[in-house]
Amino acid sequence: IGEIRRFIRDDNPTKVSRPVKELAYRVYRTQERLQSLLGREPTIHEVAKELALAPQEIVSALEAMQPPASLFEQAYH
Amino acid sequence: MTVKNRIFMSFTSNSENVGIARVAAAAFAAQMDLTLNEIEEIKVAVSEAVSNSVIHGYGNDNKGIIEFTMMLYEDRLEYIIVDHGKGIADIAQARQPSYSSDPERMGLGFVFMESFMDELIIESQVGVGTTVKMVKKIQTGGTH
Amino acid sequence: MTVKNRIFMSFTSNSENVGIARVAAAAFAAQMDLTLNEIEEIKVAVSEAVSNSVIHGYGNDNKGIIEFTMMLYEDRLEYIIVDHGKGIADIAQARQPSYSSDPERMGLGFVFMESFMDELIIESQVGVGTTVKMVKKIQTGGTH
Ligand SMILES: Nc1ncnc2c1ncn2[C@@H]1O[C@H](COP(=O)(O)OP(=O)(O)O)[C@@H](O)[C@H]1O
Ligand SMILES: Nc1ncnc2c1ncn2[C@@H]1O[C@H](COP(=O)(O)OP(=O)(O)O)[C@@H](O)[C@H]1O
Ligand SMILES: [Mg+2]
Ligand SMILES: [Mg+2]
Repeated sequence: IGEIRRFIRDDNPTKVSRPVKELAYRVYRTQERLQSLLGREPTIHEVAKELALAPQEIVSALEAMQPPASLFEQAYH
Repeated sequence: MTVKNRIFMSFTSNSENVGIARVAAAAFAAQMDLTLNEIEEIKVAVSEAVSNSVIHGYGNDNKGIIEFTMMLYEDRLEYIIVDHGKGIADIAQARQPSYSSDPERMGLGFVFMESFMDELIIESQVGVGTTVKMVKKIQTGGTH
Repeated sequence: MTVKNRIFMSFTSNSENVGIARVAAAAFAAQMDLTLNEIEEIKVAVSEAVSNSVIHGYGNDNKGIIEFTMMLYEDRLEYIIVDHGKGIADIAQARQPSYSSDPERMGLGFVFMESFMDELIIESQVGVGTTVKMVKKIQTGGTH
Protein backbone atom coordinates (compact mmCIF):
# COMPACT_ATOMS: atom_id res chain seq x y z
CA ILE A 1 0.00 0.00 0.00
CA GLY A 2 2.93 2.32 0.64
CA GLU A 3 3.87 1.47 -2.92
CA ILE A 4 0.43 2.53 -4.09
CA ARG A 5 0.38 5.73 -2.11
CA ARG A 6 3.71 6.76 -3.54
CA PHE A 7 2.21 6.09 -6.91
CA ILE A 8 -0.74 8.36 -6.31
CA ARG A 9 1.48 11.21 -5.21
CA ASP A 10 3.48 10.89 -8.39
CA ASP A 11 2.08 12.52 -11.46
CA ASN A 12 -0.62 10.25 -12.68
CA PRO A 13 -0.48 9.57 -16.41
CA THR A 14 -4.17 8.75 -16.65
CA LYS A 15 -6.77 11.42 -16.29
CA VAL A 16 -8.53 10.84 -12.98
CA SER A 17 -11.47 12.98 -12.01
CA ARG A 18 -11.77 14.49 -8.57
CA PRO A 19 -14.65 12.47 -7.11
CA VAL A 20 -12.87 9.23 -7.97
CA LYS A 21 -9.67 10.51 -6.41
CA GLU A 22 -11.54 11.52 -3.28
CA LEU A 23 -13.17 8.13 -3.02
CA ALA A 24 -9.79 6.43 -3.36
CA TYR A 25 -8.35 8.61 -0.57
CA ARG A 26 -11.36 7.78 1.61
CA VAL A 27 -10.72 4.10 0.96
CA TYR A 28 -7.08 4.45 2.07
CA ARG A 29 -8.00 6.48 5.14
CA THR A 30 -10.66 3.98 6.15
CA GLN A 31 -8.25 1.15 5.63
CA GLU A 32 -5.67 2.80 7.89
CA ARG A 33 -8.22 3.58 10.58
CA LEU A 34 -9.55 0.01 10.60
CA GLN A 35 -6.03 -1.32 10.65
CA SER A 36 -5.16 0.45 13.88
CA LEU A 37 -8.56 -0.42 15.31
CA LEU A 38 -8.34 -4.13 14.49
CA GLY A 39 -4.59 -4.56 14.83
CA ARG A 40 -4.50 -6.24 11.42
CA GLU A 41 -5.18 -5.36 7.82
CA PRO A 42 -8.92 -5.07 7.22
CA THR A 43 -10.51 -7.06 4.41
CA ILE A 44 -12.10 -5.39 1.41
CA HIS A 45 -15.54 -6.30 2.79
CA GLU A 46 -14.79 -4.56 6.07
CA VAL A 47 -13.62 -1.42 4.26
CA ALA A 48 -16.66 -1.56 1.95
CA LYS A 49 -19.06 -1.91 4.88
CA GLU A 50 -17.47 1.03 6.68
CA LEU A 51 -17.95 3.22 3.59
CA ALA A 52 -21.41 1.77 2.82
CA LEU A 53 -20.23 0.76 -0.66
CA ALA A 54 -20.14 -2.48 -2.60
CA PRO A 55 -16.68 -4.13 -2.66
CA GLN A 56 -16.82 -3.76 -6.47
CA GLU A 57 -17.00 0.02 -6.11
CA ILE A 58 -13.84 -0.02 -3.99
CA VAL A 59 -12.17 -2.05 -6.73
CA SER A 60 -13.25 0.49 -9.37
CA ALA A 61 -12.08 3.48 -7.35
CA LEU A 62 -8.65 1.98 -6.67
CA GLU A 63 -8.22 0.92 -10.29
CA ALA A 64 -8.96 4.42 -11.52
CA MET A 65 -5.92 5.58 -9.56
CA GLN A 66 -3.54 3.46 -11.58
CA PRO A 67 -2.12 3.47 -15.07
CA PRO A 68 -3.63 0.71 -17.21
CA ALA A 69 -0.34 -0.99 -17.98
CA SER A 70 1.81 -3.02 -15.63
CA LEU A 71 2.48 -1.17 -12.40
CA PHE A 72 6.02 -2.39 -12.13
CA GLU A 73 6.95 -1.82 -15.72
CA GLN A 74 5.79 1.78 -15.29
CA ALA A 75 7.56 2.15 -11.99
CA TYR A 76 10.91 0.92 -13.26
CA HIS A 77 11.10 2.43 -16.70
CA MET B 1 -13.59 -29.27 -4.65
CA THR B 2 -16.67 -27.67 -6.15
CA VAL B 3 -16.38 -24.57 -8.28
CA LYS B 4 -18.27 -21.71 -6.62
CA ASN B 5 -17.99 -19.26 -9.48
CA ARG B 6 -16.37 -19.13 -12.90
CA ILE B 7 -15.88 -16.34 -15.43
CA PHE B 8 -14.40 -16.83 -18.85
CA MET B 9 -13.12 -13.91 -20.92
CA SER B 10 -11.63 -13.71 -24.36
CA PHE B 11 -10.15 -10.61 -25.93
CA THR B 12 -7.72 -9.40 -28.55
CA SER B 13 -4.11 -8.67 -27.58
CA ASN B 14 -4.46 -4.89 -27.28
CA SER B 15 -2.55 -3.31 -24.44
CA GLU B 16 -5.85 -1.64 -23.31
CA ASN B 17 -7.16 -5.08 -22.44
CA VAL B 18 -4.41 -5.63 -19.87
CA GLY B 19 -6.12 -2.99 -17.72
CA ILE B 20 -9.56 -4.45 -18.26
CA ALA B 21 -8.45 -7.99 -17.37
CA ARG B 22 -6.75 -6.53 -14.32
CA VAL B 23 -9.88 -4.81 -13.04
CA ALA B 24 -12.00 -7.90 -13.79
CA ALA B 25 -9.50 -9.98 -11.79
CA ALA B 26 -9.81 -7.59 -8.85
CA ALA B 27 -13.61 -7.55 -9.03
CA PHE B 28 -13.59 -11.35 -9.09
CA ALA B 29 -11.20 -11.50 -6.11
CA ALA B 30 -13.44 -9.09 -4.19
CA GLN B 31 -15.92 -11.93 -3.71
CA MET B 32 -13.50 -13.25 -1.10
CA ASP B 33 -12.46 -11.64 2.13
CA LEU B 34 -9.03 -10.49 1.02
CA THR B 35 -7.17 -7.39 2.08
CA LEU B 36 -6.72 -4.49 -0.35
CA ASN B 37 -3.06 -5.38 -0.44
CA GLU B 38 -3.75 -8.96 -1.50
CA ILE B 39 -6.10 -7.70 -4.20
CA GLU B 40 -3.38 -5.31 -5.41
CA GLU B 41 -0.97 -8.24 -5.65
CA ILE B 42 -3.45 -10.30 -7.66
CA LYS B 43 -3.87 -7.35 -10.03
CA VAL B 44 -0.13 -7.09 -10.55
CA ALA B 45 0.24 -10.84 -11.14
CA VAL B 46 -2.62 -10.90 -13.68
CA SER B 47 -1.32 -7.79 -15.49
CA GLU B 48 2.11 -9.31 -15.76
CA ALA B 49 0.74 -12.54 -17.25
CA VAL B 50 -1.62 -10.80 -19.69
CA SER B 51 0.99 -8.27 -20.76
CA ASN B 52 3.45 -11.13 -21.39
CA SER B 53 0.91 -12.62 -23.80
CA VAL B 54 0.50 -9.26 -25.54
CA ILE B 55 4.20 -8.38 -25.68
CA HIS B 56 6.01 -11.72 -25.98
CA GLY B 57 3.29 -14.14 -27.11
CA TYR B 58 1.98 -11.93 -29.90
CA GLY B 59 4.91 -9.51 -30.30
CA ASN B 60 2.60 -6.53 -29.73
CA ASP B 61 0.44 -7.47 -32.70
CA ASN B 62 -3.05 -6.69 -31.46
CA LYS B 63 -4.75 -9.41 -33.50
CA GLY B 64 -3.97 -12.32 -31.18
CA ILE B 65 -6.60 -13.86 -28.93
CA ILE B 66 -6.08 -14.17 -25.18
CA GLU B 67 -8.33 -16.39 -23.08
CA PHE B 68 -8.66 -15.55 -19.44
CA THR B 69 -10.50 -17.83 -17.01
CA MET B 70 -11.18 -16.99 -13.37
CA MET B 71 -12.33 -19.73 -11.00
CA LEU B 72 -13.45 -19.51 -7.41
CA TYR B 73 -13.30 -22.57 -5.18
CA GLU B 74 -14.03 -22.91 -1.48
CA ASP B 75 -10.38 -22.41 -0.57
CA ARG B 76 -8.72 -20.76 -3.56
CA LEU B 77 -8.89 -18.43 -6.55
CA GLU B 78 -7.46 -19.55 -9.88
CA TYR B 79 -6.51 -17.33 -12.80
CA ILE B 80 -5.61 -18.97 -16.10
CA ILE B 81 -4.19 -16.95 -19.00
CA VAL B 82 -3.87 -18.64 -22.38
CA ASP B 83 -2.35 -17.33 -25.60
CA HIS B 84 -1.79 -19.00 -28.96
CA GLY B 85 1.37 -17.09 -29.69
CA LYS B 86 5.07 -17.70 -29.98
CA GLY B 87 5.55 -19.94 -26.95
CA ILE B 88 8.54 -20.28 -24.62
CA ALA B 89 11.43 -22.57 -25.54
CA ASP B 90 13.01 -22.80 -22.08
CA ILE B 91 10.52 -22.24 -19.25
CA ALA B 92 13.09 -22.71 -16.47
CA GLN B 93 15.23 -19.96 -17.99
CA ALA B 94 12.21 -17.67 -18.53
CA ARG B 95 11.30 -17.97 -14.83
CA GLN B 96 14.76 -16.91 -13.70
CA PRO B 97 14.89 -13.49 -11.97
CA SER B 98 15.93 -10.77 -14.44
CA TYR B 99 15.94 -13.07 -17.42
CA SER B 100 14.27 -11.43 -20.41
CA SER B 101 14.52 -12.18 -24.11
CA ASP B 102 14.32 -8.42 -24.58
CA PRO B 103 17.39 -6.55 -23.29
CA GLU B 104 15.22 -3.47 -22.66
CA ARG B 105 12.99 -5.29 -20.18
CA MET B 106 13.34 -6.08 -16.48
CA GLY B 107 12.64 -9.80 -16.62
CA LEU B 108 10.68 -9.70 -13.36
CA GLY B 109 7.17 -10.63 -14.52
CA PHE B 110 7.34 -14.29 -13.52
CA VAL B 111 9.11 -13.35 -10.29
CA PHE B 112 6.20 -11.10 -9.32
CA MET B 113 3.64 -13.73 -10.29
CA GLU B 114 5.48 -16.30 -8.22
CA SER B 115 5.89 -14.14 -5.15
CA PHE B 116 2.38 -12.65 -5.16
CA MET B 117 0.52 -15.88 -5.80
CA ASP B 118 0.68 -19.23 -4.00
CA GLU B 119 1.21 -21.31 -7.10
CA LEU B 120 2.45 -20.55 -10.62
CA ILE B 121 2.24 -23.20 -13.32
CA ILE B 122 3.54 -22.43 -16.82
CA GLU B 123 2.95 -24.66 -19.82
CA SER B 124 4.22 -23.66 -23.23
CA GLN B 125 5.08 -25.01 -26.64
CA VAL B 126 7.04 -23.07 -29.25
CA GLY B 127 4.76 -22.00 -32.09
CA VAL B 128 1.64 -23.18 -30.25
CA GLY B 129 1.26 -20.91 -27.25
CA THR B 130 1.49 -20.45 -23.51
CA THR B 131 -0.76 -21.21 -20.55
CA VAL B 132 -0.11 -19.57 -17.19
CA LYS B 133 -2.10 -20.75 -14.19
CA MET B 134 -1.91 -18.88 -10.90
CA VAL B 135 -3.48 -19.93 -7.63
CA LYS B 136 -4.21 -17.77 -4.60
CA LYS B 137 -5.15 -19.73 -1.50
CA ILE B 138 -7.86 -18.34 0.74
CA GLN B 139 -8.00 -18.70 4.51
CA THR B 140 -11.42 -20.16 5.15
CA GLY B 141 -13.37 -20.39 8.37
CA GLY B 142 -12.71 -16.75 9.24
CA THR B 143 -15.08 -13.89 8.58
CA HIS B 144 -17.94 -14.22 6.07
CA MET C 1 -17.17 0.53 -39.37
CA THR C 2 -14.16 -1.32 -38.08
CA VAL C 3 -14.13 -2.86 -34.63
CA LYS C 4 -11.46 -1.21 -32.50
CA ASN C 5 -11.70 -3.53 -29.53
CA ARG C 6 -13.81 -6.48 -28.47
CA ILE C 7 -14.14 -8.39 -25.22
CA PHE C 8 -16.24 -11.47 -24.78
CA MET C 9 -17.23 -12.78 -21.34
CA SER C 10 -19.23 -15.76 -20.27
CA PHE C 11 -20.28 -16.50 -16.72
CA THR C 12 -22.82 -18.36 -14.64
CA SER C 13 -25.97 -16.60 -13.50
CA ASN C 14 -24.81 -15.80 -9.95
CA SER C 15 -25.86 -12.44 -8.62
CA GLU C 16 -22.16 -11.75 -7.77
CA ASN C 17 -21.44 -11.67 -11.48
CA VAL C 18 -23.74 -8.71 -12.02
CA GLY C 19 -21.25 -6.56 -10.11
CA ILE C 20 -18.27 -8.02 -11.97
CA ALA C 21 -19.88 -7.43 -15.40
CA ARG C 22 -20.64 -3.90 -14.23
CA VAL C 23 -17.01 -3.20 -13.32
CA ALA C 24 -15.81 -4.71 -16.63
CA ALA C 25 -18.32 -2.59 -18.57
CA ALA C 26 -17.01 0.54 -16.88
CA ALA C 27 -13.37 -0.38 -17.53
CA PHE C 28 -14.22 -1.02 -21.19
CA ALA C 29 -16.06 2.31 -21.48
CA ALA C 30 -13.09 4.09 -19.91
CA GLN C 31 -11.20 3.59 -23.17
CA MET C 32 -13.34 6.40 -24.54
CA ASP C 33 -13.47 9.97 -23.37
CA LEU C 34 -16.77 9.77 -21.50
CA THR C 35 -17.81 11.71 -18.44
CA LEU C 36 -18.05 9.95 -15.09
CA ASN C 37 -21.78 10.38 -15.32
CA GLU C 38 -21.95 8.62 -18.66
CA ILE C 39 -19.88 5.76 -17.28
CA GLU C 40 -22.22 5.56 -14.28
CA GLU C 41 -25.18 5.31 -16.65
CA ILE C 42 -23.54 2.54 -18.66
CA LYS C 43 -22.91 0.65 -15.42
CA VAL C 44 -26.57 0.92 -14.46
CA ALA C 45 -27.79 -0.16 -17.91
CA VAL C 46 -25.47 -3.18 -17.97
CA SER C 47 -26.40 -4.19 -14.41
CA GLU C 48 -30.10 -4.01 -15.26
CA ALA C 49 -29.67 -6.20 -18.32
CA VAL C 50 -27.46 -8.78 -16.59
CA SER C 51 -29.65 -8.92 -13.51
CA ASN C 52 -32.71 -9.44 -15.74
CA SER C 53 -30.99 -12.51 -17.17
CA VAL C 54 -30.19 -13.77 -13.66
CA ILE C 55 -33.62 -13.04 -12.16
CA HIS C 56 -36.09 -13.45 -15.02
CA GLY C 57 -34.16 -15.45 -17.61
CA TYR C 58 -32.92 -18.09 -15.18
CA GLY C 59 -35.32 -17.54 -12.28
CA ASN C 60 -32.38 -17.00 -9.90
CA ASP C 61 -31.00 -20.44 -10.60
CA ASN C 62 -27.26 -19.84 -10.68
CA LYS C 63 -26.53 -22.58 -13.22
CA GLY C 64 -27.50 -20.60 -16.33
CA ILE C 65 -24.89 -19.19 -18.69
CA ILE C 66 -24.81 -15.50 -19.59
CA GLU C 67 -22.75 -14.25 -22.51
CA PHE C 68 -21.62 -10.66 -22.42
CA THR C 69 -19.89 -9.03 -25.40
CA MET C 70 -18.43 -5.53 -25.39
CA MET C 71 -17.51 -3.91 -28.69
CA LEU C 72 -15.76 -0.64 -29.37
CA TYR C 73 -16.17 1.07 -32.74
CA GLU C 74 -14.89 4.44 -33.89
CA ASP C 75 -18.14 6.14 -32.94
CA ARG C 76 -19.91 3.86 -30.47
CA LEU C 77 -19.77 1.30 -27.68
CA GLU C 78 -21.96 -1.80 -27.88
CA TYR C 79 -22.91 -4.09 -25.01
CA ILE C 80 -24.69 -7.34 -25.84
CA ILE C 81 -26.14 -9.56 -23.10
CA VAL C 82 -27.38 -13.02 -24.06
CA ASP C 83 -29.12 -15.63 -21.94
CA HIS C 84 -30.57 -19.01 -22.83
CA GLY C 85 -33.37 -18.79 -20.31
CA LYS C 86 -37.10 -18.41 -20.20
CA GLY C 87 -37.52 -15.73 -22.86
CA ILE C 88 -40.06 -12.89 -23.10
CA ALA C 89 -43.48 -13.55 -24.65
CA ASP C 90 -44.45 -9.92 -25.26
CA ILE C 91 -41.46 -7.59 -25.66
CA ALA C 92 -43.55 -4.44 -26.18
CA GLN C 93 -45.32 -5.08 -22.88
CA ALA C 94 -42.04 -5.88 -21.08
CA ARG C 95 -40.59 -2.52 -22.22
CA GLN C 96 -43.51 -0.57 -20.79
CA PRO C 97 -42.63 1.64 -17.79
CA SER C 98 -43.51 -0.12 -14.54
CA TYR C 99 -44.47 -3.37 -16.20
CA SER C 100 -43.06 -6.34 -14.35
CA SER C 101 -44.09 -9.97 -14.35
CA ASP C 102 -43.20 -9.93 -10.66
CA PRO C 103 -45.56 -7.77 -8.56
CA GLU C 104 -42.74 -7.14 -6.06
CA ARG C 105 -40.54 -5.46 -8.67
CA MET C 106 -40.39 -1.93 -10.06
CA GLY C 107 -40.49 -2.76 -13.75
CA LEU C 108 -38.03 0.02 -14.60
CA GLY C 109 -35.05 -1.98 -15.89
CA PHE C 110 -35.77 -1.53 -19.58
CA VAL C 111 -36.74 2.11 -18.96
CA PHE C 112 -33.29 2.77 -17.48
CA MET C 113 -31.53 0.93 -20.29
CA GLU C 114 -33.48 2.91 -22.86
CA SER C 115 -32.93 6.31 -21.28
CA PHE C 116 -29.23 5.80 -20.42
CA MET C 117 -28.20 4.33 -23.75
CA ASP C 118 -28.73 5.59 -27.29
CA GLU C 119 -30.20 2.38 -28.62
CA LEU C 120 -31.84 -0.65 -27.03
CA ILE C 121 -32.64 -3.70 -29.11
CA ILE C 122 -34.35 -6.70 -27.51
CA GLU C 123 -34.75 -10.06 -29.19
CA SER C 124 -36.35 -12.93 -27.38
CA GLN C 125 -38.04 -16.26 -27.88
CA VAL C 126 -39.96 -18.10 -25.20
CA GLY C 127 -38.05 -21.15 -24.02
CA VAL C 128 -34.98 -20.18 -26.05
CA GLY C 129 -33.63 -17.02 -24.46
CA THR C 130 -33.11 -13.30 -24.69
CA THR C 131 -30.58 -11.00 -26.36
CA VAL C 132 -30.29 -7.38 -25.29
CA LYS C 133 -28.10 -5.05 -27.32
CA MET C 134 -27.34 -1.56 -26.09
CA VAL C 135 -25.48 1.13 -28.00
CA LYS C 136 -23.82 4.23 -26.61
CA LYS C 137 -22.77 6.74 -29.27
CA ILE C 138 -19.49 8.54 -28.83
CA GLN C 139 -18.75 12.08 -29.91
CA THR C 140 -15.70 11.72 -32.10
CA GLY C 141 -13.23 14.35 -33.23
CA GLY C 142 -12.62 15.58 -29.68
CA THR C 143 -9.77 14.63 -27.39
CA HIS C 144 -7.94 11.27 -27.51
N1 LIG D 1 3.21 -15.51 -23.04
C1 LIG D 1 4.49 -15.60 -23.43
N2 LIG D 1 4.81 -15.98 -24.70
C2 LIG D 1 6.10 -16.07 -25.10
N3 LIG D 1 7.15 -15.81 -24.30
C3 LIG D 1 6.92 -15.44 -23.04
C4 LIG D 1 5.58 -15.32 -22.53
N4 LIG D 1 5.66 -14.93 -21.24
C5 LIG D 1 6.96 -14.82 -20.96
N5 LIG D 1 7.75 -15.13 -22.03
C6 LIG D 1 9.23 -15.16 -22.06
O1 LIG D 1 9.69 -15.20 -20.73
C7 LIG D 1 10.58 -14.10 -20.48
C8 LIG D 1 10.47 -13.66 -19.04
O2 LIG D 1 9.20 -13.06 -18.78
P1 LIG D 1 9.06 -11.99 -17.62
O3 LIG D 1 9.60 -12.59 -16.36
O4 LIG D 1 7.65 -11.51 -17.58
O5 LIG D 1 10.04 -10.81 -18.05
P2 LIG D 1 9.88 -9.68 -19.17
O6 LIG D 1 8.44 -9.62 -19.58
O7 LIG D 1 10.32 -8.43 -18.51
O8 LIG D 1 10.76 -10.09 -20.31
C9 LIG D 1 10.20 -13.06 -21.50
O9 LIG D 1 11.28 -12.19 -21.78
C10 LIG D 1 9.82 -13.92 -22.70
O10 LIG D 1 10.95 -14.30 -23.43
N1 LIG E 1 -33.67 -11.75 -19.70
C1 LIG E 1 -34.99 -11.87 -19.51
N2 LIG E 1 -35.59 -13.09 -19.57
C2 LIG E 1 -36.91 -13.24 -19.38
N3 LIG E 1 -37.73 -12.21 -19.09
C3 LIG E 1 -37.22 -10.97 -19.00
C4 LIG E 1 -35.83 -10.74 -19.19
N4 LIG E 1 -35.60 -9.42 -19.05
C5 LIG E 1 -36.78 -8.86 -18.77
N5 LIG E 1 -37.77 -9.77 -18.75
C6 LIG E 1 -39.21 -9.52 -18.50
O1 LIG E 1 -39.46 -8.14 -18.72
C7 LIG E 1 -40.03 -7.55 -17.56
C8 LIG E 1 -39.60 -6.12 -17.41
O2 LIG E 1 -38.21 -6.04 -17.09
P1 LIG E 1 -37.65 -4.78 -16.30
O3 LIG E 1 -38.08 -3.55 -17.02
O4 LIG E 1 -36.21 -4.95 -16.08
O5 LIG E 1 -38.44 -4.82 -14.91
P2 LIG E 1 -38.23 -5.78 -13.63
O6 LIG E 1 -36.92 -6.46 -13.75
O7 LIG E 1 -38.30 -4.86 -12.45
O8 LIG E 1 -39.37 -6.75 -13.66
C9 LIG E 1 -39.63 -8.46 -16.42
O9 LIG E 1 -40.54 -8.39 -15.33
C10 LIG E 1 -39.65 -9.84 -17.08
O10 LIG E 1 -40.94 -10.37 -17.13
MG1 LIG F 1 6.81 -9.75 -18.39
MG1 LIG G 1 -35.15 -5.67 -14.38
